[in-house]
Amino acid sequence: MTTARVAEPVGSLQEVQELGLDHEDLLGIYRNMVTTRLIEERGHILYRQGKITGSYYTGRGNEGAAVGIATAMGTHDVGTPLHRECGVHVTRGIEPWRIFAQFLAKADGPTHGRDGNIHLADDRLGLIAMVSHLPAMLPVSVGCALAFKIRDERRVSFGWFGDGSAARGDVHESMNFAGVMRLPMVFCCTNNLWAYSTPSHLEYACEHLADRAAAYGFEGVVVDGTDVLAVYREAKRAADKARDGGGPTLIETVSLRMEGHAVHDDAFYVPKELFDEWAAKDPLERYRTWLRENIGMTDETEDEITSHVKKLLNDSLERAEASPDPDPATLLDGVYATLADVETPHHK
Amino acid sequence: MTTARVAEPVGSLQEVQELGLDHEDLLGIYRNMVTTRLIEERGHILYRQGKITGSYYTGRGNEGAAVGIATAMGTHDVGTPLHRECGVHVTRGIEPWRIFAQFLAKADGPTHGRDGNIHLADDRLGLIAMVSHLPAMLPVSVGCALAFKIRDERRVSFGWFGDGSAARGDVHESMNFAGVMRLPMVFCCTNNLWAYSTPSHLEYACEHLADRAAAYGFEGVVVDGTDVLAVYREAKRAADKARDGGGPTLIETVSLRMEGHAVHDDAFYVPKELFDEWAAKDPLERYRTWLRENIGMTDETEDEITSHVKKLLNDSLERAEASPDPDPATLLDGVYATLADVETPHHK
Amino acid sequence: MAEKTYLQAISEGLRQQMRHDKRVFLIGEDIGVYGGAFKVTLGFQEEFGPWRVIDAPLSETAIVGGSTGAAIMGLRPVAEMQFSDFVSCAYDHLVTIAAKQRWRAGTPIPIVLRLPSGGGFSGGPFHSQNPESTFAHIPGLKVVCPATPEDAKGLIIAAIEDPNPVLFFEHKHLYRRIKGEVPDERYVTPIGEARIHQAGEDITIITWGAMVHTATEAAAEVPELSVEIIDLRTILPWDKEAVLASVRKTSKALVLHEDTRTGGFGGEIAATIGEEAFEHLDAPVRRVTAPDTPVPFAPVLEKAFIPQVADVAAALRSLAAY
Amino acid sequence: MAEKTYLQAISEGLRQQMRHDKRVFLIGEDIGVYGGAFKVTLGFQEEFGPWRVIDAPLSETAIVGGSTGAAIMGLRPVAEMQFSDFVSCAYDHLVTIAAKQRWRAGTPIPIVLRLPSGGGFSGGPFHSQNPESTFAHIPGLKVVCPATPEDAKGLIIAAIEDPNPVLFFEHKHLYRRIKGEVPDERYVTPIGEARIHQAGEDITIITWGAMVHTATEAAAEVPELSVEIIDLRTILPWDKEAVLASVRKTSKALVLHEDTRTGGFGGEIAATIGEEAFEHLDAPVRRVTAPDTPVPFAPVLEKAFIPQVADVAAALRSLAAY
Ligand SMILES: Cc1ncc(C[n+]2csc(CCOP(=O)(O)OP(=O)(O)O)c2C)c(N)n1
Ligand SMILES: Cc1ncc(C[n+]2csc(CCOP(=O)(O)OP(=O)(O)O)c2C)c(N)n1
Ligand SMILES: [Mg+2]
Ligand SMILES: [Mg+2]
Repeated sequence: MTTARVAEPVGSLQEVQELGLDHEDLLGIYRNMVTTRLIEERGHILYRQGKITGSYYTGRGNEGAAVGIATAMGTHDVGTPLHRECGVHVTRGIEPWRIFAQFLAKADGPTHGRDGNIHLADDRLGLIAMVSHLPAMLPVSVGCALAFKIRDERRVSFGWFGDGSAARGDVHESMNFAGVMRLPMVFCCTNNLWAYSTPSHLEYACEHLADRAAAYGFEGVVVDGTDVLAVYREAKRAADKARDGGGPTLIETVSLRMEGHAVHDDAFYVPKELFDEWAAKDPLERYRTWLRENIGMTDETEDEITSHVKKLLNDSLERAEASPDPDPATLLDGVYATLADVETPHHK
Repeated sequence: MTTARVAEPVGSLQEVQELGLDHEDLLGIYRNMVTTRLIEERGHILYRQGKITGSYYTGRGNEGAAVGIATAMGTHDVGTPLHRECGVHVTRGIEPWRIFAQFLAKADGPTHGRDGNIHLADDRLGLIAMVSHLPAMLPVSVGCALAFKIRDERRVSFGWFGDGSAARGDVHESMNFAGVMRLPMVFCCTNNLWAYSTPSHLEYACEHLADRAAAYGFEGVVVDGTDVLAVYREAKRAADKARDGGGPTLIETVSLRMEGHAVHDDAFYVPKELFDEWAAKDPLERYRTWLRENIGMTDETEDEITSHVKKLLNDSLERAEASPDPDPATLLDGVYATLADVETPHHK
Repeated sequence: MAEKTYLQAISEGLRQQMRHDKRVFLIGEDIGVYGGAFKVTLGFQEEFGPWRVIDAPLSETAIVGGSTGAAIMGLRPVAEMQFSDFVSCAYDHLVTIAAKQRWRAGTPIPIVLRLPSGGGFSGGPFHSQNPESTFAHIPGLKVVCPATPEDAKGLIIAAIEDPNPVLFFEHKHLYRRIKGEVPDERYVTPIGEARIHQAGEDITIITWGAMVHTATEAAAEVPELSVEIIDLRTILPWDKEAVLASVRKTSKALVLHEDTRTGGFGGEIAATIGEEAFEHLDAPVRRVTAPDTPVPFAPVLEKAFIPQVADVAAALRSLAAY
Repeated sequence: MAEKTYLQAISEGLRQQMRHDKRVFLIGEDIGVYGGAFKVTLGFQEEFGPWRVIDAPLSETAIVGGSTGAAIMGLRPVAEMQFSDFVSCAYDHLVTIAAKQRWRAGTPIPIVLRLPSGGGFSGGPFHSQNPESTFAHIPGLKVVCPATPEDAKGLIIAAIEDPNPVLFFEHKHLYRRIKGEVPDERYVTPIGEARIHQAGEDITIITWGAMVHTATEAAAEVPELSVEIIDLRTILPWDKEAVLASVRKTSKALVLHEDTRTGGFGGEIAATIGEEAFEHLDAPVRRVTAPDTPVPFAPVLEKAFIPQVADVAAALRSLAAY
């Protein structure tokens, strides 16, 4: 028995306009999705070139869900995106050269070479850098919402977790806590159908993960993660509700992880037909078609966006590569914060 | 929205007979409930006499739920009862002198003075001694069910947790794991309406804790914990289902914790009317009335049982008090097991 | 200045800091209406309201992780574990996020965990532990273990003002047993500075928490020896210089802690003395600790487990005779 | 006898023990169909079926707690944490139940945790840690850290046969890099016995895991010194007698580990040497360890973090000159 609401796809332009998205916004969403896709594709090249050490993860297939939710975040809202949510960082406005600098373990990356991959964030953009332990950031996200509640601020906290990590106790404690205290939280479950090599039926036994919201006294919604506008609509609703004191919502976005778990994994265990099926509804392609059909996006506009993004990424990569390696002499710095450090944008 | 089934009270003798309980069984249940009540009452006296050190906890009000479930356990089933479930130990057949010896920190108690209170078990009776950390025994309980599944045995594992500890991640991981693997588990939630001083609405935000079963793909049932026979019926059904490969069930028994959290706590925070309300449906009294009305239990039988239990407990206490204190020279023994140690009944 | 118990001192420090800094809030199980299992926060919810003294669900991970989030958003959370034993349920959060976020991502995590710890009252294996050594191994955390009412007050305030995650171990057996003069005003006792609890010339005892008092009694039992007692007060960071200075003077050292021996923080201290005061030592550095077992419930066993005055006195005599 | 990698040796030990003892089963994330993140259990599910090689949900607590339950019911679970870093998520379970249940309630918990640990390949702060010191402080657990293929095989079998909870740290950086002769048959390498990796007269290095190889290279860089290298192999229990015997012979000791320094297990070893071989020491016991920071991602930083051959060689020279 499912208790979650299954969200409709987004249809008409009118519906979208009523959601408050104008022409520019719609193109902006497209630009963010393209940027996300291309940043991650560059990462693959860098990895093959031996410039990215360790492992390398992408969110291919999840651009719609990530960008859709991030677009619904208000300026003063905060979030804890994970390893499939590069699109959140992009949408919030991180400069791509900084992501590349992180990938390349450079001194000017957000973590200065101390951490890799998308384990980064810019606190000026309301984001908090993820840890590997999944989904340990979720209670942190709930704590942000708690702060908003305590201070009676109209801000919302967005916390991500995956279909696999949904099995961890942290998710339960987070949702229960937020439900009991009616915190302004949007729980964002990126259900990409696999957890590394583990399929959903070995991870959970309910129909939708969004069904679990009922266990915590709030609403659950399942939405097609390849439908960026439907995701936006649901996230916006949830955020508005949270801002108005209506408590948390759990949004489950469904899409397929279109690559292996990480670069070393060829995903042999995912049936080929599944890849084909989901490739046919690639979020970027789907949205491109929608834009062409609904706002008449031309080849010209499209090319303009793509080449703009490509140029941006070329420049970004150049800048990132020019950044020095971190200085080993700094290794010991900053294990402990000073009083001055708590004067960050986050901490104010 | 509630997804759990709300169990009917038990009515007629016929219903009970169909459940497989004969006259002797019914009186046995009564005896176990009386024994549980009186053991815990003795504990209070011992505490006031300064013979119990540290703290002291009871399950007053929970005798029906504890005895009801334990009565439904099969000989080879196992369980991990907690601090309100003295009735489970009693029903499984632990000798009361051993409980007293434990309370009194004596060498002959099940933990030989190493642990106190009801942190004990007899592995020959299929029980595993609880730890304080709530509800850390639940994953252990699930692991027992996993062993049964692996070995394809028709045995069931019973794991307890409280309304408060339902908030901990361990519960979630346990139920998810058991749901995914369809393990022969009965999850027993002792909802006694308070967690120390914390009322239910600060612990969870769904209607019934049993509603959560739906989030894990199995059935949830709420049952009045003061109705020992209804509890028995539901536990029996759940156990039969689990034994037949039908997977887990979550049973939530509801009753009020009739004393403070522990002996030092006067429970000032529990409204007096609530105590009055639940005192009126005391499980022992309720069952006594049922027995009188349905199987014609006489004053004589009643007295016989009570005086038998009292005598047993007097003797037990004497035996426990005669047990020596543990020898400090043994403190270091048994931190590590030897190969011979794994030849316990549990381990076979 | 008035005489206060250790518990009153902590309570007063918390209250004054909450009045002083509106960002401070408390969260924990049963700390509000009930005033906490030990009544440290009795009356706080009346004064500060339910959103600054939060009765949380039984969720150590959510409490500690949630505190981290609130801290990042600019608040100053003080979370209580009902017993320090239960901090094991928030271990992942502490070592994975709170300890590393500043170094790794530049995000300071100014949270305090209040951790009633220690044995001596038949609390059994799960209500008596001293888990400070475990956390003193984690770079990025601070670990504070006051022994006196005065320090307890000054250090709880310092912990809240510190921009890092601080584990504040309150020894339960000191709560009502130990009294001392405590200044009435708000004040800060610096984290990382040891205190010479008692000056002496012959042997240095390095200890903290309840064992400071055991050391004092033991020293009194061996009046022929002039014993210097260093109360570390904080064990991460710990005041190496104070310890080394004392040992260079006395040439003999005894490390004393209530936690179990193998891998306990006493090893770190003894190793450091051995490494950095090697030439000054006239005897091996001795450790007096609990043995490597869980904490027993029975009073007779607990007495055999927790270092007793007689054990320390014997170690002092043996060191003196070396 | 054939040459095998460290990884192959573990894999072979597991497979032989599973064939030998039907009670043994494996559980972990992605260990079945995928064969494990490092492919240690590749092909196992085909041979033993899905109920002896269980792909578990992402649930470290359920995996470890569940293993405990299954062990109590008579099975012999071997649980894998995908990276040892994630054992933090099962910390409460290990210290609260697995470690204490035998002593407290008489219930042995024969479980094994396989923990791929260690750095050296840019795994970053959460895929490179060496958490063995943390667990070596917990009475009731055993902690095993093999350095060679032969030991890895014999010790994984010993761990499974042991009636106690054993944390088996597999150093990821040895998996495919280190090869050695490994007997083909099933055999047991006893837990708690150190191995003299290299005999010598002048200085003793006490170490384990990947650092055994670093020590060997460092010793080779200082040919003028006769260095004895003790591979502890297991750090709880650790072979104190072997260490003391060596140090009494060489009179100088260097403790080397990849984990961070403060509160690391090196302190325990150095303290014990200082306490029990005091009169034999001609120099302070030195520790070479990682500094007190998380593990960095950038290769240049990681090199500065993990003890390098040159660091160990320098320490040897300085000890020799003392
Ligand atoms: C606590 C923890 N255990 C194990 C891992 C190793 N791991 C990394 S990603 C992953 C699968 C995660 O699945 P899911 O939550 O669905 O996220 P996805 O990667 O599919 O987006 C695993 C097992 C981890 N990061 N954290
Ligand atoms: C992990 C953990 N945190 C805190 C405690 C302290 N504590 C003991 S019982 C209790 C309340 C438990 O409530 P509930 O689960 O409803 O069980 P009840 O005692 O009401 O039967 C608390 C907070 C504990 N035992 N374990
Ligand atoms: Mg997934
Ligand atoms: Mg309760």
